[in-house]
Amino acid sequence: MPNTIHIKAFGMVAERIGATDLELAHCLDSEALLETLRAKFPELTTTKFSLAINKKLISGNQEIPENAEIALLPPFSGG
Amino acid sequence: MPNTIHIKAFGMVAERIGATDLELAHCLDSEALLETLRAKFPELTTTKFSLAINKKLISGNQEIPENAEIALLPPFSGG
Amino acid sequence: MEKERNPKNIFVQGAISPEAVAKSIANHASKTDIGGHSIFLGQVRADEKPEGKVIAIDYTAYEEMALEKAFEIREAIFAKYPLTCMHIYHSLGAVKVGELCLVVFTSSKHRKAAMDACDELVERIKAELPVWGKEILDSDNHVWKVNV
Amino acid sequence: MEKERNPKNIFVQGAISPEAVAKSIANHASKTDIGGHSIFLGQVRADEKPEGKVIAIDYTAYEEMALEKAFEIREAIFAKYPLTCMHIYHSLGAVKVGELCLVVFTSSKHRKAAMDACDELVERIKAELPVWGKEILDSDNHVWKVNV
Repeated sequence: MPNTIHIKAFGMVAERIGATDLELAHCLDSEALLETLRAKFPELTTTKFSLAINKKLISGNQEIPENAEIALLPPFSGG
Repeated sequence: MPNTIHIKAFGMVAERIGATDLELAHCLDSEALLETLRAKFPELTTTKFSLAINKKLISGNQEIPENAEIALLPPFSGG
Repeated sequence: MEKERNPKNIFVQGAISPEAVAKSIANHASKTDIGGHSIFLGQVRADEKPEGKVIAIDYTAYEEMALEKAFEIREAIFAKYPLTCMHIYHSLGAVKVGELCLVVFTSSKHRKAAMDACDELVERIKAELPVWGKEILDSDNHVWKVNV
Repeated sequence: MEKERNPKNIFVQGAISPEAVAKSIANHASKTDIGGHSIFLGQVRADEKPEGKVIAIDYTAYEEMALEKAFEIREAIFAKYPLTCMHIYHSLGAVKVGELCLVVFTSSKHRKAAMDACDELVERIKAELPVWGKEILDSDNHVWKVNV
């Protein structure tokens, strides 16, 4: 599916949206994706998380490549 | 022997003077003791060491109590 | 030498045993240029939360990203400090109170490099690896661990 | 609790085994207020000297004074850092290259106290304990170890 974004959710984010894997229609950039996500999962508006595109944390708005692997990452708490 | 000083030597000092335990006639203070030691063991004039009286390192000249336990301590190298 | 230049797995299933740490120590006896090892061990604490007492932490990770990041951190620390060896082990899944969930192990000729590198590694691992701890409580509730 | 307030022996005859370290780690599993352990291990290095290569270090100490001093250091570190436990082991006699001669082990609720206390303990032990290392060389000579 070329027009699909693959999304992985972790920790508290996965718990709140009730899923660890999602497929969404492609969004041009991370801002658009966040808007889509918040519309679909209102609970995310009160959840702190970062976005990773293809395993790299992003800051600011960033374009989303075709077939990107997106991850929704709540604050890390390893160790 | 009330007029005796008990001396323990360690590490390189013990090696240079060829003994780990000595008895010397009582000296009033540490300066006098060092003079006596250097006269008896000229090799100590070129050996770096500190004095401990009753298991406490001393700095400067210090009186030597009766029956004190004196130790000749080269620079520490534990660990 | 042990300066592996490829991502290596740092994750172990469940708690890390003291015996595994001993084995890792013993493996360094043949490296006779080592003068000091610095080891940090993370242990699961029975914290009291308003919702109950912690009895275990259940760890999950974004494994592929965590391994890439761990490799990046590893390379940076090797470039910064003159280390002989570096080992990182982190638990996944449930680790009970009193058990070990993290091992960071650095070795060098002189102690200072091993100690400083170990400290910096622990800080970076906690701040930068996508790993999450779910604190399981005795009340059947859970809370999400927060690193400070 | 383990905050012993009497001088305790820190000396062990010969090398310290990795298994002894593992046992010490395992003994802390029941202390569920511990969140982090910091361990420093000193290992005998095969240094090249002008007179030959080091094959072992033979340690001697002014034991009574060293134990008094270790106790003083221990008390000062317990007063300075919020530690749960502190353990110090130092070898006496011959320790071969690749073997362990020093273990400093601190535990606390949060990692920072354990790490800082461990670093400071190692520095103070090396600077302040009346212990001497005679480096035995493969040439049948020896040189006296110098701490830097």
